[in-house]
Amino acid sequence: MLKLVTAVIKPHKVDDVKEALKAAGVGGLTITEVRGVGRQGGHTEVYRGAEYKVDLLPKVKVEVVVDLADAERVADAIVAAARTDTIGDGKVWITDVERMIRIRTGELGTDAL
Amino acid sequence: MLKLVTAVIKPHKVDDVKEALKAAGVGGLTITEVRGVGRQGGHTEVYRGAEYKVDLLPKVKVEVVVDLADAERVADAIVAAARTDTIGDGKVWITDVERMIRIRTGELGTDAL
Amino acid sequence: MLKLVTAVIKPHKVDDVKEALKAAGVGGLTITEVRGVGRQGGHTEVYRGAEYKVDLLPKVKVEVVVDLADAERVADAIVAAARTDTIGDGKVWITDVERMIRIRTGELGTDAL
Amino acid sequence: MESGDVTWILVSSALVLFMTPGLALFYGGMVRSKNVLNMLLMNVYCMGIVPIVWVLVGYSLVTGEGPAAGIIGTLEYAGMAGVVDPEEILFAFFAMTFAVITPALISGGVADRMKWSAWAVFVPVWVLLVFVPVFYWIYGPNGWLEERGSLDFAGGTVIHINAGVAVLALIAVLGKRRGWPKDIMPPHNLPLVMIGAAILWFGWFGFNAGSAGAADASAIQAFMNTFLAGSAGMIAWLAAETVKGGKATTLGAASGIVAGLVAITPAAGHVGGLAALAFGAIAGVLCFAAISLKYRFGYDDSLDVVAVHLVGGLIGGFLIGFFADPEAFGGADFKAGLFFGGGAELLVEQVLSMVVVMAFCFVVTYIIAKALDATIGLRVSEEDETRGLDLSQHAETAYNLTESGSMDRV
Amino acid sequence: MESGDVTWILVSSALVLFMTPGLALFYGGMVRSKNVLNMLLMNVYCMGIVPIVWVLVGYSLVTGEGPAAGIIGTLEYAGMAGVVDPEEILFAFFAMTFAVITPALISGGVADRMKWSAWAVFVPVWVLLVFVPVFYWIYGPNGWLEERGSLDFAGGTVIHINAGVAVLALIAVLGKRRGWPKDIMPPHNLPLVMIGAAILWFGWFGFNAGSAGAADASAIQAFMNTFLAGSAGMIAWLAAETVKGGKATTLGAASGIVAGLVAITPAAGHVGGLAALAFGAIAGVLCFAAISLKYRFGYDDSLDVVAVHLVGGLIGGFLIGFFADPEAFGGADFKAGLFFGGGAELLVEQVLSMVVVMAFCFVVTYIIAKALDATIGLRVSEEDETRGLDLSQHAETAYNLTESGSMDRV
Amino acid sequence: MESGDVTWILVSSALVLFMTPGLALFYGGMVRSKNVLNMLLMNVYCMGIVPIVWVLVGYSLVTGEGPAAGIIGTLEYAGMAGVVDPEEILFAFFAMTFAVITPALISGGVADRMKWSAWAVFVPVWVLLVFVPVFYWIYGPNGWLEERGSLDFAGGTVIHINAGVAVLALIAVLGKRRGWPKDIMPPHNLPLVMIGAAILWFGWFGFNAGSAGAADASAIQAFMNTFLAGSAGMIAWLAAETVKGGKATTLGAASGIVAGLVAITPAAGHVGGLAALAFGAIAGVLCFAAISLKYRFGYDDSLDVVAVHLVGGLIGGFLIGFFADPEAFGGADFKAGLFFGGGAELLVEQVLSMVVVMAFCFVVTYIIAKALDATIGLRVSEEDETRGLDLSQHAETAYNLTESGSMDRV
Ligand SMILES: Nc1ncnc2c1ncn2[C@@H]1O[C@H](COP(=O)(O)OP(=O)(O)O)[C@@H](O)[C@H]1O
Ligand SMILES: Nc1ncnc2c1ncn2[C@@H]1O[C@H](COP(=O)(O)OP(=O)(O)O)[C@@H](O)[C@H]1O
Ligand SMILES: Nc1ncnc2c1ncn2[C@@H]1O[C@H](COP(=O)(O)OP(=O)(O)O)[C@@H](O)[C@H]1O
Repeated sequence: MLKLVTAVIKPHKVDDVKEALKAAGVGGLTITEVRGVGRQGGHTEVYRGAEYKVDLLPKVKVEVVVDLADAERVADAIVAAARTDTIGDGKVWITDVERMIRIRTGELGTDAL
Repeated sequence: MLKLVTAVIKPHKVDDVKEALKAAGVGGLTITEVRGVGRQGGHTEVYRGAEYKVDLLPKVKVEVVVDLADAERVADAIVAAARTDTIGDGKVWITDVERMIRIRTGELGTDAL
Repeated sequence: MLKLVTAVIKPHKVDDVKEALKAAGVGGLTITEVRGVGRQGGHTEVYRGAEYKVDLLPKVKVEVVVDLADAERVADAIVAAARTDTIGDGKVWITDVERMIRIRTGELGTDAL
Repeated sequence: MESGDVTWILVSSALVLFMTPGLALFYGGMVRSKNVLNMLLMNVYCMGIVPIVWVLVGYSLVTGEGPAAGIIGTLEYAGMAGVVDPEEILFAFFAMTFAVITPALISGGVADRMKWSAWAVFVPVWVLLVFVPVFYWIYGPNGWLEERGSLDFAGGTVIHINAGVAVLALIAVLGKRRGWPKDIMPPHNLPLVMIGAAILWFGWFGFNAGSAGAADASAIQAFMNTFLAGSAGMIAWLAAETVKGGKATTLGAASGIVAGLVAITPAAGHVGGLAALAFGAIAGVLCFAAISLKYRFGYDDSLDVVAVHLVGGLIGGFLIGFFADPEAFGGADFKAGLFFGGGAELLVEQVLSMVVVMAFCFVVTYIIAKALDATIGLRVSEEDETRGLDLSQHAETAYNLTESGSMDRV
Repeated sequence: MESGDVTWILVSSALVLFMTPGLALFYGGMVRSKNVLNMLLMNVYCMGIVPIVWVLVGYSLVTGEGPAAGIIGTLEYAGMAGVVDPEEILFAFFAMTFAVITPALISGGVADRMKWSAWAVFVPVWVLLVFVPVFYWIYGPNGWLEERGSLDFAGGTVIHINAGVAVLALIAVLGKRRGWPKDIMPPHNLPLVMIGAAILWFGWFGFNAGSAGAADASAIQAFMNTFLAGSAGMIAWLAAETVKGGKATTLGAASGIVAGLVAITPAAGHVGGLAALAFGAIAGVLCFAAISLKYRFGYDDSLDVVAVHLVGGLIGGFLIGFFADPEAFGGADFKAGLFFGGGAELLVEQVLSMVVVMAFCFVVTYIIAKALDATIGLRVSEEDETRGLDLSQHAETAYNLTESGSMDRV
Repeated sequence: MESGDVTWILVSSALVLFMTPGLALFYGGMVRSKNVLNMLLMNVYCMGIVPIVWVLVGYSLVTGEGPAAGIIGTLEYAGMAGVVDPEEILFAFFAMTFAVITPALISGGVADRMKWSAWAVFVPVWVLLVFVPVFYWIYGPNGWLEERGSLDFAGGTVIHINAGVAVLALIAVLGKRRGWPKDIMPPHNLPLVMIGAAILWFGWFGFNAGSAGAADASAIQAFMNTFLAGSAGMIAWLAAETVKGGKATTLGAASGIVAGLVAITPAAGHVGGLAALAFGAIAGVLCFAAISLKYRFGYDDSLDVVAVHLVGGLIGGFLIGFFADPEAFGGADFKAGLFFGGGAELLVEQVLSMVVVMAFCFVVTYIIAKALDATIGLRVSEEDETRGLDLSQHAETAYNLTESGSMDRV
């Protein structure tokens, strides 16, 4: 059984998280540019002299499929690396993955990681 | 136990869905620019006098992690807000989330939302 | 019960995968531009005479929600279509989906696909 | 004409022609990304259709002297028949570049919702029915407004006020964009706006200093003024928005440049350098303030053509009544303004001239708009507006920045 | 030479030089985003290497009169030795700007698959072996084609036909892009295409009207014609595609402008304004139609250099045989066309001149291409083509629009 | 002055003004996408504030002859008082365009971290305290450096060396960007860089050849040299990076062009065409090599203004000592260089002149920077730097390419 660890982090923390994952022995990951709403509350921009609030702040989603046994350790590693102690640092969550295939070889499960 | 509600909606409905979620008491969400294929069927463009079909239409994916108890209500709120009654309105689906951590504080589960 | 089949593939294989899914009877899918780190190892760029490595390579994530019964067949179809036998071909994984709603009609489950 | 003067008009013509694509980028960067191509094409199209209309009939109508002398020309030179003097050809195309950019200016006001087919018809019709007569009144042989003594060095009234009023008339028929004013519709590409503004300023040297008709003292002063008014407009706008909102913006800088340039246009060869600074500074502040008018009065002038070109043009035309200074130009042959011992006479003529043009332009443009609306329809469907005009009107997408396309031939 | 004429040639040279980056953007916007930098660099590189080749040997070869008089010059002025007369220097660099843009035009046909190293060698070799002789035949002292009486005002044959044929020869060796014609490869950045087209048109005034060699009547007419042919080309292309596909497109407008400008190039100072409209309109329709030839005959001319520059050039060269009108230029010293009482003589010379250049260019370019293919290789590997030429040839990425980079020094 | 000469200076002024937005794009494309608007505005702002400063006091200070003759002018012509001769006005604004671009050049060195308010104050202060005196010493009436016999045709020392040294002084106070040199910060938009470089080259023809002051032999040679040095700079840089890193890059081509143009600037009308090739080639290689200095010495010159403008300017100023050739200009009135029989005298003056300007500029700029830092603060906060200057300084986002905005009025 495998787990998918998903993290939504601040964009400038991508490199730190990547390093932390490498250190934790994770060999692969997938990232997506996303935008998030939360407590952080957006920033103000100006258009033609009028102020407006942009709610959706740039974030990055990191997805890593890992072995069941590693999931918590990996999640903690991400948390440690992504933390800046300021609002908007993001979330990490874990979900079940039933089956994983490496496209190139057809390998399955942990072998596919 | 938490749930992840994922919705694929029309891009111009993002604001409505955001408002609906706020009204439903959801404090955070993450959105992604995606493109979708479905019954909607794509649009036609022209290049050098030749027509071609672009299958992948712009959509937005909304992801919200919520408490187990709220999942259906939240999904219904999204459905209500994203609906235009025209083809291509999109989908909402719900999956299990095992563990959720707030990066900033390390809070877990519902506290991390 | 439904399944979400997620695939991370090479960008230029999107059309092939789309065709394969159509052939497999899948009517809808959602794709996202993502970037991936893995064994493939990145490429080198030059800035001001200095070389540097870009780790995050462009990939495309394909997500398809399918009926429980079809999940493996669909995953295999993606694997077959996305394969180029070169490193970096990507992964396919399967997760559970609890509930699925078509926004336009409110149809549920398999009917919503 | 000396070869140096010919060269200056050749160069100025090229510069003014270059302004229209500059305007296309200036406007194109300001709309949302789903409408940028439509915006570009609305402008560039003017470079295609207007010259054809101009050589076939327009030029003749602003040139020939006939029964309605002072009001409108004749068809004597239609198709440039008999226009063989090189100098005449030279000024025919210099004027043509102004005819090109004037309808292009209008496009910014109607952005994001006008049918392409309606625009395609509107441009030549408007040039013939509005631009050509107004041009004649002010620059034609014995044009009646100029004869009375009003001044318009390079087209403040003919071009900027005219275009601005046309926007008001068109949008009175067209209506607001869906979502306006609730939704914010910020520029999709500000570097493009800045490229456009830069090309506009660059070209404006030809526009204003070329209007001297030679590389002479008047051209030199007009050149200097074009420089200073753009500078002062930018700084004044940046200052105004810093005071109001706390931030100096890129869009503000670009808009301030244009506001200052619009204001100096009618006066470029009639006032001195310090006056040019004043024109620019006043326009920078007032045009910025004028943006709020559309919210007050509820008209949706998408890219603020009214606030910048109409208001800026009015400011320039009005200030001439105060600052016109024939002495500074060696006692040149025009009326002096209030500040230079000329009394209120010039001011009265300026106001009259602008009011006449505004009234005429509004009425005729409104009729054209109504006629188009009743026939081919002025506005795209709701669905087409939501999908964006690039797709719905031109079946194109502006940017394809990622590799995964998924396209099939049909 | 009067200072006004000198100024005009200075300005024209700057304008023509500016066309090459304009072309780079025009082409660069049309390719997919993974190949845009390669496209830009292929063009800009011509601005670097060609002037060096030109002052070292090229200029001498198109100037000196030696044993092969009428066919090719000598090395007498190599390195600009003895070229001290300012006017000679002036025309040396005006001509140089044409030598720069001609190979740049070729790049659009071979886009997306040619090795950078092969291009780097191809450009100087082609300029010396193809451009220089053809230039000599038409503009050199007693060039044999010009002596026979054919007309090429600003380089329709020397530049556009020449570049178009070179594309055919190169791609005969290079082959098609992977996926063509099955895959659609639409432009990645249409605003960039439009900026490029605008700069091209702006620069073309220098190209055509500068070719008059002075700020005289001929320059004025050429300027007017450059305006009108671009306009008519745009409108005709938009009309043709509206009729065919139902939509007027941005890419169509940009292409139509260029088609009209190409067609008027050889005739700019030889025909009147209405003829210029005809040149533009005919080219707009026929070049649009000519796009389909590549599908019919299965050659992959990536950005339609053949349809626009070769076909457009042929149209212009051919129509001169009908429309050339010495009377309109005060009885200037060139043959009249069929429509102006000149008989078929001029037409025959036009056809001959174009056929000779096409044959020569095709053969020599093909030999160069074969030689390069056999030595350094003409085409990138399959993998490099898939990754894109920006990464594989230049180790760069055009756009980095998001913040999350993840880069490590090596 | 003939009308042709007037036209040439008008055109040149427009071209030089156009260089500043060109520079804005050149720099703007090179920074990360979160800082592009700030970069554009830092440059464009110079087009706004400097002309105002110039006509109010700057021009007077570089013109009037007073007690400190040879060192600095007077306030006699403040506000252009008494400047009524058109030719004087003409040269007043031609010089003004140089005053505009010089501080703009500095912006590239301090990119990504300087407070907007500090920049807004810095520019006018620096122009008055540094640019104006240096300009006077070299181009003012009896400027002492020029009187001694050093040469600076179009501003190698006054503009490029001056700006480069100012960067060193400013960043000595400002410090490095967060993450530098560990993080790689590659250009966010290379096509924008290329558009900018193209506009710079185009404008540089006015910069250099306009500095001849007329459309004469000197202008023609300067034009040719501007062409050739840019070409050679590009090819040399591409060659150097190919040898070093194996790849020819777009950024390299753009930088090489600028390096070559900087180097030829002081010499444009003093050397022949082959020398111009040498200037360009030497600058292309050495400026490329000079990039590594910042890593060696640990100063963060964001966009390599020092390597290109300071080093390029020094190369040009130095090589004049060898290549200056009065004979090639009909025995023009300037000292010959070492290679043309002039002894070391000129070389000594060149070095002296450059050293004096560098020392003066560094000291005064450093004092200004310290004063600003102590008052309004020179640098943005850490958080503002991370969010990007576009948002933190201007409350704008450069690109909004997708449709899903989610914005609320406040
Ligand atoms: N319930 C949620 N579901 C999905 N994503 C969320 C949720 N809450 C927050 N996020 C994501 O996490 C980001 C940070 O959350 P925020 O509440 O601003 O700060 P913090 O995590 O520090 O409390 C948001 O921008 C959003 O992308
Ligand atoms: N089986 C599926 N799996 C994942 N996403 C889907 C699936 N079916 C549809 N979608 C997404 O939903 C969007 C809308 O679907 P479509 O069938 O066009 O319209 P509707 O939802 O109104 O029936 C698609 O563009 C796609 O992004
Ligand atoms: N553990 C993982 N979790 C999530 N995504 C992964 C994981 N491993 C690899 N990927 C994704 O798959 C892509 C291909 O993986 P890679 O190891 O490079 O090649 P291959 O799949 O051929 O072994 C990566 O770029 C990344 O996007």
